[in-house]
Amino acid sequence: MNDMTLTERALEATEIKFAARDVQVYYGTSRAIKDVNIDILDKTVTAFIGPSGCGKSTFLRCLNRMNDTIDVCRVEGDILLDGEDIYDKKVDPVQLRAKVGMVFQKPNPFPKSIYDNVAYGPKIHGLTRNKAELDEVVESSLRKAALWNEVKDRLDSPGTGLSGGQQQRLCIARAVATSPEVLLMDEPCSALDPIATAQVEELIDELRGNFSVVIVTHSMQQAARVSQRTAFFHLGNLVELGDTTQIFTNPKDPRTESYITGRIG
Amino acid sequence: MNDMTLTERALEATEIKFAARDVQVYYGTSRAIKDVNIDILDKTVTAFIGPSGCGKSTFLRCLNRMNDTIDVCRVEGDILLDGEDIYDKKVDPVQLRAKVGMVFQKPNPFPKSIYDNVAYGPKIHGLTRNKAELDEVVESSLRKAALWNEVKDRLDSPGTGLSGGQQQRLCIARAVATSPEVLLMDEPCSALDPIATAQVEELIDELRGNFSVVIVTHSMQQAARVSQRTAFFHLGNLVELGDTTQIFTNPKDPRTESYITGRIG
Amino acid sequence: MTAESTNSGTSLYKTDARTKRRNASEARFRIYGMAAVGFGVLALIVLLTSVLGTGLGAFRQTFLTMPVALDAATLDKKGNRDPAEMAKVTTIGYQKILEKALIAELTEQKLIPEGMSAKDVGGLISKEAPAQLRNKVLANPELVGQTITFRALANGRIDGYFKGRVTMESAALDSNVSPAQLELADKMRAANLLGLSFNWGFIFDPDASELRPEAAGLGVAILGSLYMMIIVLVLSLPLGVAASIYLEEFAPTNRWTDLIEVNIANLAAVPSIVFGILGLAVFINFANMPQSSPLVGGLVLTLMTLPTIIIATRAALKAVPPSIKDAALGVGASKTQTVFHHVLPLAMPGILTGTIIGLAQALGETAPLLLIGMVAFVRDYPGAPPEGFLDPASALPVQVYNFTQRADPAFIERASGAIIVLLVFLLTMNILAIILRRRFERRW
Amino acid sequence: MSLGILSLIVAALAAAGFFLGRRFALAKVAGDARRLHSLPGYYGQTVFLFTAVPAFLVLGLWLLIQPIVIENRVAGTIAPADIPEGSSVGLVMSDVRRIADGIERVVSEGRMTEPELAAHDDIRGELASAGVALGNDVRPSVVEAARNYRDLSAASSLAMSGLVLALALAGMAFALRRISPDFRARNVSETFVRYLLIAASTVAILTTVGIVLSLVFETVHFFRLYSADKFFFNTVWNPQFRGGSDLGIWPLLWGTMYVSLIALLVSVPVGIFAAIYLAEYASKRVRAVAKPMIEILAGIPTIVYGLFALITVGPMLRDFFAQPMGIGSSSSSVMTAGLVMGIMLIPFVSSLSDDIINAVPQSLRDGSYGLGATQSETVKQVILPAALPGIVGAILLAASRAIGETMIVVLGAGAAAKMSLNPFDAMTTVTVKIVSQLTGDTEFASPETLVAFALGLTLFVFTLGLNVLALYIVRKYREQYE
Amino acid sequence: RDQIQSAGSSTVLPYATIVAEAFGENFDFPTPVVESGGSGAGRKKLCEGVGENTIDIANSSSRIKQSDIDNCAANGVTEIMEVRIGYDGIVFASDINGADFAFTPADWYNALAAEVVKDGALVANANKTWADVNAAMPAQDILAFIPGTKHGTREVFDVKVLEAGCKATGALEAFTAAAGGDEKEGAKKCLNLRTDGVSVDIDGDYTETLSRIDANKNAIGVFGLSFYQNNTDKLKVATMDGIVPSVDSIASGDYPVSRPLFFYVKKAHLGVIPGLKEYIEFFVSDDMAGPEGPLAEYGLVSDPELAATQEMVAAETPMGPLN
Ligand SMILES: Nc1ncnc2c1ncn2[C@@H]1O[C@H](COP(=O)(O)OP(=O)(O)OP(=O)(O)O)[C@@H](O)[C@H]1O
Ligand SMILES: Nc1ncnc2c1ncn2[C@@H]1O[C@H](COP(=O)(O)OP(=O)(O)OP(=O)(O)O)[C@@H](O)[C@H]1O
Ligand SMILES: [Mg+2]
Ligand SMILES: [Mg+2]
Repeated sequence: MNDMTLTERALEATEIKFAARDVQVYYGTSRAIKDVNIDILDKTVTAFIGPSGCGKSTFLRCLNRMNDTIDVCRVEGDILLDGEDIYDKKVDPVQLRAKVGMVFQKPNPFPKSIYDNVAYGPKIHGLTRNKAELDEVVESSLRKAALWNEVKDRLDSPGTGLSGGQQQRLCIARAVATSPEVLLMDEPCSALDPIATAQVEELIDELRGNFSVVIVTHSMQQAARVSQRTAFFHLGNLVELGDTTQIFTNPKDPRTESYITGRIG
Repeated sequence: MNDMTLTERALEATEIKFAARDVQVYYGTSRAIKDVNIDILDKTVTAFIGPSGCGKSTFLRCLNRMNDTIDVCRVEGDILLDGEDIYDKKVDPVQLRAKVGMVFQKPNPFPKSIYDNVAYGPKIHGLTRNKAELDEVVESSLRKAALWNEVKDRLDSPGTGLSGGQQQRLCIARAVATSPEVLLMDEPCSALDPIATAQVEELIDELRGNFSVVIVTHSMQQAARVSQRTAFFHLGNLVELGDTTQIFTNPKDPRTESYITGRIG
Repeated sequence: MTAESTNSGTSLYKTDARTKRRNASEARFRIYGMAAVGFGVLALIVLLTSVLGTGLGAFRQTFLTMPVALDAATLDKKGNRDPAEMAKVTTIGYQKILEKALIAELTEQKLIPEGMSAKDVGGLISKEAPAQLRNKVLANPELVGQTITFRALANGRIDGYFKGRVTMESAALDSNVSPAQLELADKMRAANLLGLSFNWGFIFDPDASELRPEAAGLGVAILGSLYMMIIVLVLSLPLGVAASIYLEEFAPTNRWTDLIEVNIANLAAVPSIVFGILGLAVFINFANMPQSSPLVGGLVLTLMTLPTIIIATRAALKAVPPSIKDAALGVGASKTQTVFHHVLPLAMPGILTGTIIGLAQALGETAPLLLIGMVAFVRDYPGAPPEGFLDPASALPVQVYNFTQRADPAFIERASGAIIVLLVFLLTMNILAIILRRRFERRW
Repeated sequence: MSLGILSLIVAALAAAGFFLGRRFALAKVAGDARRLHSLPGYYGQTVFLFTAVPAFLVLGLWLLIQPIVIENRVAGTIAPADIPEGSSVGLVMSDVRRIADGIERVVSEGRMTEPELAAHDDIRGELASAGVALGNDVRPSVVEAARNYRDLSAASSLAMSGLVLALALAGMAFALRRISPDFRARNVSETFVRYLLIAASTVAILTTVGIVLSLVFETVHFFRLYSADKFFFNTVWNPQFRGGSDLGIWPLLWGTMYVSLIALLVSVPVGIFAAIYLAEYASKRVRAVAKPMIEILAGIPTIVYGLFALITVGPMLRDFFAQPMGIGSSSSSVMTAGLVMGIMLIPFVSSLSDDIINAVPQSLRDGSYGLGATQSETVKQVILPAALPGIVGAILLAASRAIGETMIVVLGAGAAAKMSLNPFDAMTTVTVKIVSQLTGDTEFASPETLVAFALGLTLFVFTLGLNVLALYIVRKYREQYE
Repeated sequence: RDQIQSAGSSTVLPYATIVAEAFGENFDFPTPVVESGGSGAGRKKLCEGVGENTIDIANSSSRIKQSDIDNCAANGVTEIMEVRIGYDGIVFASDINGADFAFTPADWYNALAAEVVKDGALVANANKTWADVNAAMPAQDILAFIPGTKHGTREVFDVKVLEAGCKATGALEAFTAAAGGDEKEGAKKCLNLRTDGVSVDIDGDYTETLSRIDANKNAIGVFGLSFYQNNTDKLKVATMDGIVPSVDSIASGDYPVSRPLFFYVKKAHLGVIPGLKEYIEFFVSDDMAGPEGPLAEYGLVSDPELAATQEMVAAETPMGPLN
């Protein structure tokens, strides 16, 4: 029903990056995402909030078709990136994912050196012309992810030998290094201390200048700090989507309100 | 030098659970933990805080000898549990780990059903006499970890098919199910929404009645909420250890202060 | 959602040059993979068709059917039907009876061509037939004096004629068969005296000498291989897995374990015949076990298979992610429990693969058996286990090897037939493993 | 008591011990297993192990030592005068053993008692009728020794039965006594299991020792007949019937390496690509069919491959490659054998690698796809490096098989020992020559036959060197990843 | 153990199996087990000692050697019976559709030897076709599949063909002269074959040679007479010195290339292993090894002195020292 209004808004706003229409996601027979309609704007940070297991990650993974890798997972409905259906036959998921980068919920560094972990994306996309440029990209990405100081002396040691938070930042650096147009971040700061968190939030803010960022977070404060728009998911439904200030100060849906005030889980 | 004073204190306080003396941990040649002396009290929640990569997980893993599994890792110094050196030749690490349970930083469910994940510990420790008791333990553990409602209909589906936060709670349930004397929790709420977090914190509080809990967290608020004592680590050193209120209101060390106020990372 | 809204970057629908290149290389890579699988499957198909093409014939055989008068005067001179007395008449005597019976039958049907000697006519019957008849009569002395309908194997060349191996032209050159005999066979076939039918004997009968390829079967070899595989499976799988578990999960990394590791890798490279030398020295000469027995064969093959299973198992154990082990250790499982409850099930596919490949190799191996006396002509079936493990027996690959060495061209088909049986044996052996492996296969 | 019955009794005792142990443990805590240190099953397990293992161990040791001890004692009773000209105590002893064995049979068949038999004047004939072969006629002193031997054996095996049973019972009692709620049954039985695992891993060492011992004796013999210098440094292999052969190992080693190299050049790329395809690309159904199919390749007897090489591949290579290019006219060549052997080795590489690739955690793939990598890039740069140790193992296994293969080389590459670079030349390998020299018609004690042992030992040392090298390289390379 | 065990030469194997099979059928004893594995290995096994887990009979395509006898004696096997069962003819044959050949040993020597006499001097062999060797023969490329040095057949080929040819062409003389009159050294030189792929050693058996001829139609192979007789539709046999090989021409001694076949019995096992005596008597009986028997039918050249052998077997006479 509110499908109509959302579509209209999409037509008005030229800077819509992602538009999802009636998206359903099934794991086998169970439906994890129900009828989700959402517009994600360009040059904006959108936060997904909601209780654990409500489908945030699932929906996020739809946006760059990472769900393709799960056998039992099935996506219905349309998801448009810049007006183009990303589930179209013609679309190459590889190109899509180059545009839409992702940081996963569980840090998953490659069993390679720290340097190679970060250099991996630029190398496969041919973003640099020579070793010096590559070094530069690696350094700047690690700096952006607030990891450079900790690892600059051991770029050759394996990425799997880092602490949990360091691994998470490594994954952020890895995603940033490919300079995607959209960055999907699934709880990027969950294992980070406040200072590192602040640095990553700074990075997100910086990225917003050119790109669109979608961030899943469990911290209302963080959502309030970094995002311009917030989407609240509950039991697979997109309950409410709106300006962050509005959502946090004046939620329309009673469920949103009770979640924000800490009453439902 | 302050070794003396600490030892004296240990003699006074009867309720010391863990006592660490001059603990050094090396990964190969690099030293990750330097000269740590710490007492962890029984029936208390101790929080470890500190910037990412400072050695919190490393030290935590020393407490139940999970470091034994890392080839390059070497531990020096003494760690006493109830006055007995856990690194003694005579100590069976298995028994130690049954007493000292652990929740890891990255959720690592077994590739088995949810039920089997939780039932595994009670089964190998022979904690239940029959299937009914086991069912009960599984249910109560899942309830304690605030996961029961979400998974009660699919106890037979694989634990690896859960969402990030659900996996984390599953691991908490798994650890709780063996009723350890000490529970080490490495960022147990990092992937949890506020409500689930509150539930886990409640659980921690409940456990404190009988057991000792050590929790690593990046959230000052959480540390303040759940813990009675807080230890601050920095670059492998234990900078300060004290009552939580004291640490947060009146830190002695300037480094602690700057961390808490958000100045160093 | 208009199409012109593509302000940033390129359209997803159009692949850019670099992606095209990458996709092309992706496609190439995929094609290489497909080609590799295709190559393997193709090779298999080629080999199988050639084996099946030549080997299926062995399962059908030409038989003669005729009435045979069992003349009491020749078979039981004393007339007391005492088998011990009757045993004095050798197969040569029975051969004459069969020859006579055939000629009588053919004369009656007016089929014998002009000028064909009795010996030539008798040449149509396999040399195995007299022995069969003799056994039949000795088993049931009351038959003497009666006329029975007897089904006899036809001579291998005659059989070859109906399978296309022998032609009129080749028979003209062949010293063992004449075109006249083939013409006679044709007539007999028309008269329904002779025809092809399924040959159970090939599967159940023992081997036969070079003079009667048509009678050669695989019974003893199948039993021998079965016995050996039981021993190999029972010993090598637990031993191999146990050794791998120790080396991969428990052993400290030091010189001693390095030594064991190199040793195992090196054992895999030891030519199989050297294992035969070892078996001869250790099991037969030192431990005084009997020659040609499936027990010794099984032990030798076990030693030969172990490295394969160990190498595969270790690789599989190594691939189990450490986080799973951590999880188990963290709830207070002992190392042993961790291994047996979590690591081993996850490593199962690799272990089963190693077992499949190791057993396949053991099943098809001849060289080590050469030295322990199993490459032999054995006609008596080994007994039932466990004593049967000590009786002489042959093995399927040995039978293949022997058949390929024999002069009579009829053995070529039998060699391929034996290979078919061996492959069926292998498949039945593997099916359980393959099903199990599919159950254990999963990603985490 | 026969060995079988004795073992059965011990096994039964052990099984009973298991249940008793369990029951005991549970009884100690009034059925509340939670008060036990370990699970009740572990208590049963310790009793089982304490009952069975020492008993069987002693049984085995006794069986090994008994003959030696008895032999020595009996041999001591044989007067030097009783040993015939040109014979030895050992030979007389083997007669003693056979006679003792024969007496046993005759007596057990109930035909005669032992004293009757000893007094019999045709002992040899009597024993022969019982199926015991004797080389010479029997002298009374030997019969006496045999009777002595028999008595000792009987006494000894009685003692053994008693000891073994007593040990089993004692072990059981000991283990049962130790059971208490605090008894660390799990640790005890796990330590036990650990020792069993160690024992299993020493089988490999024992096999190696066995191989070396069974080769070294004849090898020494060979080097007495043929100079080691010529064996190791001569480059001609040309055995002759009447001596004067050239037996240089180099052409054979060269052939071995050449054929194996070609085989690996075929099987490794094909195998790895097949593994990648099966693990990463193929649908479940294709995989379920194709993998077992390719595995059949490992089970086809090598003689089939040999004939395939001889009849199909060899002439084809000759007619389409070698002859048109003018580099050879032989239908058997290293190329032929290598190609066909490569086909045989495909499953060794593909199936094992496939399992390993499949075991690489999905999160790593996700990480790579998430960065916009194509599947092939993911495979090449993330999965293969992660799976490398296992894949190297598979390749080593394939290489090992290539070195050890006989039939394909005989039929595909020929029997000519040659050192040539031309892959279309006929050559041969060490293994082939081991088999052919060992099974040939030359007399056994000649260098032409004994060279097989020297070849075997040299190849053993050679591959050992290669394996050490491989281990070293793998270690060095792997350090980057773990 | 209740069955007879024998091992050894693969040339004797088919004959042994034929006898074993008939023996099993007509006697109340189990069928003997016949292993292959080579004459050398068979004799070695025979000499491993006396007793149940050693074999009773060694089949051999050549006479036992002194070293074997010594080995036997050292292991307590003092009495061995030597039984000659007949002769094995060795024939030269080519593809059935190929040209006809009539050889002499000299032709073979000139075709395969490393050095041949040309115009009175020793030169490296440069003959390409059979016509180069002997103008009477077709101009077909020389390609010969001869038994590998592991085969007993090779020894016969060496002695009866190559050495004879060496002598006939005068090469032996030249070699001996070159070796300073050492005849033995010269004779050894006769056996050096060319290594340019013209002469191919076959380590497998005759079936392999046959398959190779199938793949190389212009090749000539060396076969046993019995093998040839079973494959007369595929092979064309060549004459040697003008004689066509056959059972008769070999028995009469006209055809030069043949050798005796033996088996050796461990006398200590006689009367001990059930049926052993019966088996060896049956083996050499006229019914089996006689000129009309199945062995001859299969291609064994019956021994003209079979009667003496039968007597020897009946009397259980052990062999004397080698002469
Ligand atoms: N397996 C390992 N090998 C080598 N170095 C390691 C390993 N694990 C951790 N380290 C290093 O030891 C230091 C302490 O790591 P640890 O995991 O204890 O940090 P932490 O305090 O838990 O950080 P976080 O909050 O990010 O989880 C870090 O510098 C890390 O890089
Ligand atoms: N691979 C899978 N197979 C089956 N069900 C799955 C799978 N992954 C997720 N689910 C289920 O789908 C639902 C949504 O999961 P999702 O991971 O999207 O949650 P989430 O919102 O990201 O939660 P969290 O905050 O805990 O990460 C959950 O109920 C979960 O159990
Ligand atoms: Mg999630
Ligand atoms: Mg940590």
